Amino acid sequence: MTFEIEINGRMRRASVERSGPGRFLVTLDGVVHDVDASRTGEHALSLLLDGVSREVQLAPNGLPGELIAGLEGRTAGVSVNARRTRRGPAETDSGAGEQRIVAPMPGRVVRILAAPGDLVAARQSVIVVEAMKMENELRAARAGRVTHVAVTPGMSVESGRVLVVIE
Amino acid sequence: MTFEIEINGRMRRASVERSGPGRFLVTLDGVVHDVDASRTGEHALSLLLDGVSREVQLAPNGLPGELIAGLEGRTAGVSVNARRTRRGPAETDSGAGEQRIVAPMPGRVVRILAAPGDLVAARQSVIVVEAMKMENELRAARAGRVTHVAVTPGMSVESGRVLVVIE
Amino acid sequence: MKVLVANRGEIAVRVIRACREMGIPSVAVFSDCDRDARHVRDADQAIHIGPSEAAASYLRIGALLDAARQSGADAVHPGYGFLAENAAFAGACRDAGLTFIGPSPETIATMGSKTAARAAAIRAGVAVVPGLAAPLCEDAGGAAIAAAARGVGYPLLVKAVAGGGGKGMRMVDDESALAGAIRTARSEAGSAFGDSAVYFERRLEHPRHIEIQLLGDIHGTVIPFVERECSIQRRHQKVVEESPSLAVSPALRQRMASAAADVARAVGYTGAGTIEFLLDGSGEFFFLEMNTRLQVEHPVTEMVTGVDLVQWQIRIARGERLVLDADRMLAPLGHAIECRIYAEDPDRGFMPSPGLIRGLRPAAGPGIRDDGGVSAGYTVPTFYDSLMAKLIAWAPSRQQAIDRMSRALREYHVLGIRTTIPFFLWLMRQPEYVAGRYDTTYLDRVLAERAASGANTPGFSELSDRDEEIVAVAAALDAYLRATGTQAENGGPMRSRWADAARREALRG
Amino acid sequence: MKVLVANRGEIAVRVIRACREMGIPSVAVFSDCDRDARHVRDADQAIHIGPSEAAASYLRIGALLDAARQSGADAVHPGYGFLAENAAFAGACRDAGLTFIGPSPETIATMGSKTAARAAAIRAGVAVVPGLAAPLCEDAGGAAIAAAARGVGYPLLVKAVAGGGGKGMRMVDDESALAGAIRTARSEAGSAFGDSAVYFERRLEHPRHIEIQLLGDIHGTVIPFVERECSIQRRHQKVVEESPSLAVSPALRQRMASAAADVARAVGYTGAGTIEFLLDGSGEFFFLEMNTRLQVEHPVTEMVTGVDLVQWQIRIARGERLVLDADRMLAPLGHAIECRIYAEDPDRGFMPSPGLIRGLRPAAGPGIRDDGGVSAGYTVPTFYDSLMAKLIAWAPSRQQAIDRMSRALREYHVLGIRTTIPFFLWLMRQPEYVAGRYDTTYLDRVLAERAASGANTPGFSELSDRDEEIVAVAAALDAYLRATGTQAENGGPMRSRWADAARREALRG
Repeated sequence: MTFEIEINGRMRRASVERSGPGRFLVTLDGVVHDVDASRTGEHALSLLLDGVSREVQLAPNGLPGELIAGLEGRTAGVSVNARRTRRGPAETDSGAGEQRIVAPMPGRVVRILAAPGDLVAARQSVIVVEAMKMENELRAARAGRVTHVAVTPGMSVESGRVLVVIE
Repeated sequence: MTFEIEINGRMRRASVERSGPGRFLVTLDGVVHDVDASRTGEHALSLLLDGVSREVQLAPNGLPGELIAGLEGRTAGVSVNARRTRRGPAETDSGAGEQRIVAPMPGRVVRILAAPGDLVAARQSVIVVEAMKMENELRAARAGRVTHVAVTPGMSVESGRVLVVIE
Repeated sequence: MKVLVANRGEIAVRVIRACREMGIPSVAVFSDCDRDARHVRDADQAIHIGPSEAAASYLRIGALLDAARQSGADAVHPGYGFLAENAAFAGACRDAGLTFIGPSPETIATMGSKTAARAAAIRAGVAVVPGLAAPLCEDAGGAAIAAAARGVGYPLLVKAVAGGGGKGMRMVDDESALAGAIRTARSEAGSAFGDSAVYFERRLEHPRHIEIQLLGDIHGTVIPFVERECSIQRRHQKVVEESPSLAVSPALRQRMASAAADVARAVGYTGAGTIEFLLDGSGEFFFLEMNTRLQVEHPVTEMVTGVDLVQWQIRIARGERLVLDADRMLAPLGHAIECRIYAEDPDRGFMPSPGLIRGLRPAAGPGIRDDGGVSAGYTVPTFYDSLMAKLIAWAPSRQQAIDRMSRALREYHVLGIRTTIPFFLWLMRQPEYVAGRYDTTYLDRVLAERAASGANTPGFSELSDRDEEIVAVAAALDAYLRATGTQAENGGPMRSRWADAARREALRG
Repeated sequence: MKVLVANRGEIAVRVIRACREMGIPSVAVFSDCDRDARHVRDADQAIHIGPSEAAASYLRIGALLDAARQSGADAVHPGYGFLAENAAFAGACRDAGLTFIGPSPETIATMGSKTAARAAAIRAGVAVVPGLAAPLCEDAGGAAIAAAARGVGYPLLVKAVAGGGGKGMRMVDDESALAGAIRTARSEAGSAFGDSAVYFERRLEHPRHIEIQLLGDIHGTVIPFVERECSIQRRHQKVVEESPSLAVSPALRQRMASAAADVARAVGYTGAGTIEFLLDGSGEFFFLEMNTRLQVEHPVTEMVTGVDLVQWQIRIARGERLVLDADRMLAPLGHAIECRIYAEDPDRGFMPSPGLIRGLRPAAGPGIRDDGGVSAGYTVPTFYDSLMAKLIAWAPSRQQAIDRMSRALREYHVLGIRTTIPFFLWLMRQPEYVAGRYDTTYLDRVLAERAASGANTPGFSELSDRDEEIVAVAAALDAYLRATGTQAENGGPMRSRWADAARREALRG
């Protein structure tokens, strides 16, 4: 069985074959790893491979195929077969075309830092949303011109709400 | 919905009626309790009732309707609708009739303290089984005469194996 | 005594633990979204006080007094945040015949005004950060304001008189930015604190934030403790604290502790409180403000002195005398570090990361203390601050405490949401942190540099190629097991070997 | 250095933590049933060494040496139990060029023989429990044996020379029982230790078990520590330990510590070891035996001295010099208590209770240390001892430590199997324990009294009528929710309020 695994922006091809009870041959980018694997929790796997022992946590991130991996205190976003399951055009993406700045969580709009027609640079802050007692500056992923500001200061916004559109 | 609940040998009748979101009227032995209940884990319930807050753990004990309840560091065996689901004649019970002393876990017979024909008193040790580096004395639940010893010292025994029968 | 805990999260759990150890019943309060919160489940009693918005629950004095009345509580512990430094709340408790576990409403009011607190410090003979002695007049003209600013000297800070946590505060480098800074500071202060008064304070160049914990009883005894070093701050919010400070010699400690005790005595302080100082590179220190409550970071003091500050708060409120050895309180044993584990994503600018905690295994073992407020299955709500737990490491030496903290961070599992754990692991490896060469500007500067280098900056998690491979292998196996497998398959090889044992178990009854 | 941890369970996890804090890679070993055990998952590497039976895995010297070779480990930490006091194993490690983290094989062999150890103590000028200086001859006649017994005096103990943990030991009150006791002791000793030699020791009347931890480096320095009180024993097995002991004055501590250090120096001891004494009512103490390894109860010493004994074992093995302040090691700070949480059912005569751990939430917070070896989802196997975790409470005073331990026991959740937690909660309330009025006979006597009163004895859990009602309500609701409900129904009221938030969360991506 073959999977496309994306971690930190790098895509890898992995195929898995069961070789015995709890034993698997995992071929990753052409290299075969002989793995002793055991599920140690709903979202955890213990692996013995290549002379090391590691426990990896893999918890759903809310979208199909998207996981947060945990390994000894560090984390990484992981997508499995994302090309097959990927949703429509990504928001706040770094590709070409329209960028939509969306509220990442429920909160209140504190300040709007750009007006329709403004040119903004990559990583420039365009709006500030307060949530969990923190002010969070949302930034443009890349340079562009603001075409639409959909909210006003003081407004409460739901998660996922489009706040600013940049072309 | 009505249940028979047995805790520490005492049988109680409980009926449950949902009175709102997360609110229940639980009638226990004729007394109505207004309970705010929330499942806080697969085997845990948080209850607010009668002016107290308590978290109760209820984990399966291996048999249908049998639970181990945990409440602030203390435990109790709980049976729910045991009369309906109860298995055949209980072993090592305190009722009348034949007593069968069974191995409560896999182990090794260390010593046999009674021979067929011996009279034994209630709570008298009849056999010693070693498991988990511990010697465990198994006792008669009540007085009687040993009719059968099914094992010999040094034997490995499985959990549930009948070791001694007392009449 | 029966204590209403007028707070939530880890500090409510902390207070409930102290009550339980003292044999005192505790009453939790909760908002809509906190029904399943740990403090509700841990307390002896729990009262619902309103909707999730803090203003409608944890900040509602009437609801809290009602909860006390309803539960028969005769004392109130305010924790930190929410109403902990609200003089009106302390007064309302007093008026309702409840023991407020903290200082008097008058003391809270005095020290809650930054300018009044500075005046109190000056009266006690303690140096304050140079600045205005009184708030700027609402109607002061531009020329008068500019003259006042020149008198203080640039760079300066415009600060809200009622401020805290960096709100209502603006840095000004020269006169051109002064008017705008005053305007925005007033506006922020007005909305955050209901008081738009501001004043000026000189901005010190590379100060350390050093604070002195103290306890005062109602019999006039004030005992100061060894300092806490809190210079690791992000946007004026502490994220890591430790005790003792590498920058404080025993002699300086004595001077700072005496100064702190003098201020506390000058205002007749009772209960637990903290005097915050700025320490400059020359070893001079200046009174910054007083916090008239328990601090988030109180555990580091507890770890190096052995004193339970929360139990002492309660004992002081009961009228007991402080019977601590004052010299021992200034002689730290070993070293303690605290990391505040927030539900925030450090790799996305520390964006809050609320949501369902799918799994939780705090660190434990030698030298580790976990003061947590959440549990597996709990959804971190969006309504309050995102502090999930405080992880504290103690060891004989600072380097060993760092090593122990790193070990503990590696074994701390939080599944389902992002936390600041990867950031702390990174920080514990930074040469500046390891050497103790940092001041309050350190972290913001480093984070700004990382942000400026843009997309090329690796995340704090810094997975090696091999680690990434291992994660990829795990993800592939996870997908394979879920795609092909029954639970049994998922269980791996050992499950089958155990099946027998489990079946045998089932027979035990 | 790379350390093979030749053990399992909590002590393996403890050693792995120490290694990690020191930057030393660790290698776990595991038997069939331990594939998912915590020590396997926590180590940097893990090697399978055989079937579940200890004799085929953790006791197999060849397999352990192979694992060391295979993993490139150059040092071995034996933990306690298994091969920790096996001179042949220590020797085999030395022969294989591995650093054995413990004393020399020769020292282990000497102190492993109770009669040789007693001789060493006598040579060091330390009183031993009155008894025979040499094992009974195999072929001694009845008359000679009886004479020897009369020389020692009744009541006496027949003890295995190679003994430990109460095995191969029999109490004898008078001559009539002597021959039978020798026969059974020899037989038990033969099967347990492969050595049927026995000797006699006077049985002291109401002794306390007091032991002195010590460290010795390879440069000749031996440092003894404040005593541990280990008199709470069930069938000669310690279940609760504390430090310091209420029965030991500072002057007596000095004398016992000096005596212990003298014995250790006399045998050129290196590493961590413990001298066990019996202390009688008059304040006289007698050498009992030496344990040439880390003790289960080492954390109580760590808590009152701040020393990491495991890290010191490793440092000593690396040849480092002990640089501890010897006076401080005899001046305990506060008080520490340890409860050994076993998978045993205290209400069924402490019967082992192996099985699947369905949920686990150890206690945490101020003053609490949890040294655990298991995790949720793990099945406690039937092959080894049933110690799951050690819970240690520290506080400034003994009473506060008891109160803190009780608080921690109440918040410690283990779901699915029975544990000794209810027993400890009961013990912490017993007047004898609270007053410290106990000796090694206390617990067995109380347990025997409870057993004798038969079916009328309530369980250790002592649920009040109200608690029982609450459990009944919970069980009824649990059954109702499972019978009627979807998961959503089970989720209770708040889940629905949260459904929105969760859904919103799902959109974040």
